[in-house]
Amino acid sequence: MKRYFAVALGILTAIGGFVDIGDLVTNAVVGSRFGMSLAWAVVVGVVGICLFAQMSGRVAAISGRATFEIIRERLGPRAGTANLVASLLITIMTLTAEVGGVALALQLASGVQPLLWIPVAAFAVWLVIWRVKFSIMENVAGVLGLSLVVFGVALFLLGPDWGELKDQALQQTSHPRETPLTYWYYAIALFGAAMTPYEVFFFSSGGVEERWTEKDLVTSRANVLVGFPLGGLLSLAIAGCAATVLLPRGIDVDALSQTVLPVAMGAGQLGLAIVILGVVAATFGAALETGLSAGYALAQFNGWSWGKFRRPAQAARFHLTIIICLVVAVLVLLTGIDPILVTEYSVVFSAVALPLTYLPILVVANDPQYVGEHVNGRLLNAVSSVYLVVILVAAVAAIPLMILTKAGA
Amino acid sequence: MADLPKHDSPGQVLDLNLHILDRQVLDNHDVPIGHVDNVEVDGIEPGRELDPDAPPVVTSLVLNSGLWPRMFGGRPPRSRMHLVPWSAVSAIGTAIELGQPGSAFDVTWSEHWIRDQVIARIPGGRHVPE
Amino acid sequence: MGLREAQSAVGSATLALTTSQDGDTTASVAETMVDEAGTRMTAASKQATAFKPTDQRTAAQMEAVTQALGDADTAVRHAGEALSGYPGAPSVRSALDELKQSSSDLERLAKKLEPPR
Amino acid sequence: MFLSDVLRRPVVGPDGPLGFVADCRVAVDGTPGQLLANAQLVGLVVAPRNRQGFLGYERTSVSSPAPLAQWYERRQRGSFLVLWEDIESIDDVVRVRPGYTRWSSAL
Repeated sequence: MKRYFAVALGILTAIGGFVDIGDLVTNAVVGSRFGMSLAWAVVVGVVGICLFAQMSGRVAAISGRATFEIIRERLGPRAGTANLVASLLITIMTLTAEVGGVALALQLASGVQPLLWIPVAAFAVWLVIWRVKFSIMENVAGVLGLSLVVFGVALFLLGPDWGELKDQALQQTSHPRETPLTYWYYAIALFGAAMTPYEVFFFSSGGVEERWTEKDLVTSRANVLVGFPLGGLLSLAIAGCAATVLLPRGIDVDALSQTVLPVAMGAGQLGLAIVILGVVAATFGAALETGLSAGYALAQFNGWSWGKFRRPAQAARFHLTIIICLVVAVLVLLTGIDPILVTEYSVVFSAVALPLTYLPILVVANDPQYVGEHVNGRLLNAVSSVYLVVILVAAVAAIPLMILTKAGA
Repeated sequence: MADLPKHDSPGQVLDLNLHILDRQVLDNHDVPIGHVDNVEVDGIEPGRELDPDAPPVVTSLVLNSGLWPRMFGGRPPRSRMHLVPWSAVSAIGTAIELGQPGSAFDVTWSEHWIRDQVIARIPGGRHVPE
Repeated sequence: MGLREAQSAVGSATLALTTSQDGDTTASVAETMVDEAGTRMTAASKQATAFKPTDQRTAAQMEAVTQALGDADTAVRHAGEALSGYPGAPSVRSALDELKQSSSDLERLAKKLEPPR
Repeated sequence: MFLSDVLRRPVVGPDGPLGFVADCRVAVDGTPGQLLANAQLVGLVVAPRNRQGFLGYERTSVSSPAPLAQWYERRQRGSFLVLWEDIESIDDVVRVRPGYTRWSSAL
């Protein structure tokens, strides 16, 4: 019984934890500009993150080695350092976006300027990382984040033309107002939003934090293989709401308020309240995850003591890293930069940095010294090899497309 | 090249670059204390003819000696390296395990300094998260 | 030239205004949304004024665009005032009418300027 | 002497260059130490080209995923192990004694 409960809880937190500011913004932007015609990119991204998280979770459970220890060991100092710098920059960028997202969501709830919320949000993030136990932190944020399901409810209540949405998804025609280049640019953005590197750092380090062993493999696999696709469905619901309400009115999403308004139209006052709660929980949860991930990455790369299962004094450099990253995020946001803009860039850069993280994990998941008998099967290896190509192509194409489309303008 | 004869050595056979460099080092309580950046070997004198009957042995592992020399060559003077004697190593697997607490090695000085100067001074820094 | 941004901002303000009367939470979101639309409008106008026409025809077009953007800017500002509801502010209904007018102006202009695909 | 002083040094045999030092092979089997036996040098792994980074595909039995494994196998083809007794001197270059034996570099 307890076991089923653990599996169910794990799946729920995986769903709630899947959506972060990157998914919220990118899916709404794409829905408002391209309808459902990029739904396939979400599917490709979700399958990718399932593969990636599943492999790194397995490696962490059996060898006890988290992702960045493996990156250092397999890539060596040069490529490893390049990866560390890129991953840290993107993770701090994502952290900035998430903290900004919390502030924007609190603004929607209170009407108070986001600039005033930023230090409050960042302090709260630090306090939770400093004082709250890992499992409680993860479960509370995940379960509250689950209230984003109201996007799905709202979509039903809006009563869209389902045939039309289906046609958009299947025909993949870009909207007449858009060019093919922006279409592909946003395909990569959606891919990056679903396959953010920090999710993998967090997932594998979380496995070490919660002391997974071989016995937990089934649970972790269920979390990933059920939770993430359902989280992906949530992403599609966000895009669907935008496609139904905003696309016909010619409104391009460039703010969080436009993302949640369709919920107010479909599910009313109560729906709006729930969705704002969901956005706060999802962005706050993701801010915790990105803050920790920055610490995990640097500590694991340098071989420092890390983890929330230790007292802060026993992982001093790890906690100092997190504090510095949060301060950087606050300083960046206080310049008045639009967090939505930071988000849009962070998801694309995520796609750029993926290959160097994906490759060592794929290799180690095949190494019996690390995973014993649980090496990748044939089918998994075939799919992962195809994904290696997909990830490489996306990474190479991202920056040129960003320049050519002026970042999707 | 697959038909070259295979050399069998007794005991655990390791390639230093492959199995030791850049591996995580854990103390006797499984606390990470660093990564291996170099390995010290005795019994080789540059330019001198080597003695076939006296193979060199590994004397110490060098921890966190900085990434710069790893990336661009060269190495810091021995006095600036954090050495862990081979005799302290208790097992080699996906990580290198030591038989003593991390505080016995000078590589952990920055951890201790940041702990004493910063982290332990913030309220709650010495408590287990709840 | 900022037309698309303006259309999006006017649409956004219209939507916010029509849903604002549902309740307190919606009103707060709507206010934020109109605020943001105002910021976008300012950016769009700036973009248009930075554009230097090279011949007479584009100069004439630019004048029309600047005019339409200015109207849209006013319409969005009025929407914000209507929402805040202080004395002397335009009514929500008249603000909506103004937005609707501006939206159709922008659309007509966009159609005229857009090269046929 | 440090490992970094040996790695990637050119290796010269009696008839000319052989390649570069790719790795040092040790066996944990000498005189018993405190916790683990001493690690004694067995020999040097010599590779024809001076390249870094094989993601661990070199010399291990890992052969999947196939496309990656084949790519790396091709890149490091031709490497071999020279035993300690066949090494004459180690300096800026590593000299190998005449009549040395090439052993398989496989682990």
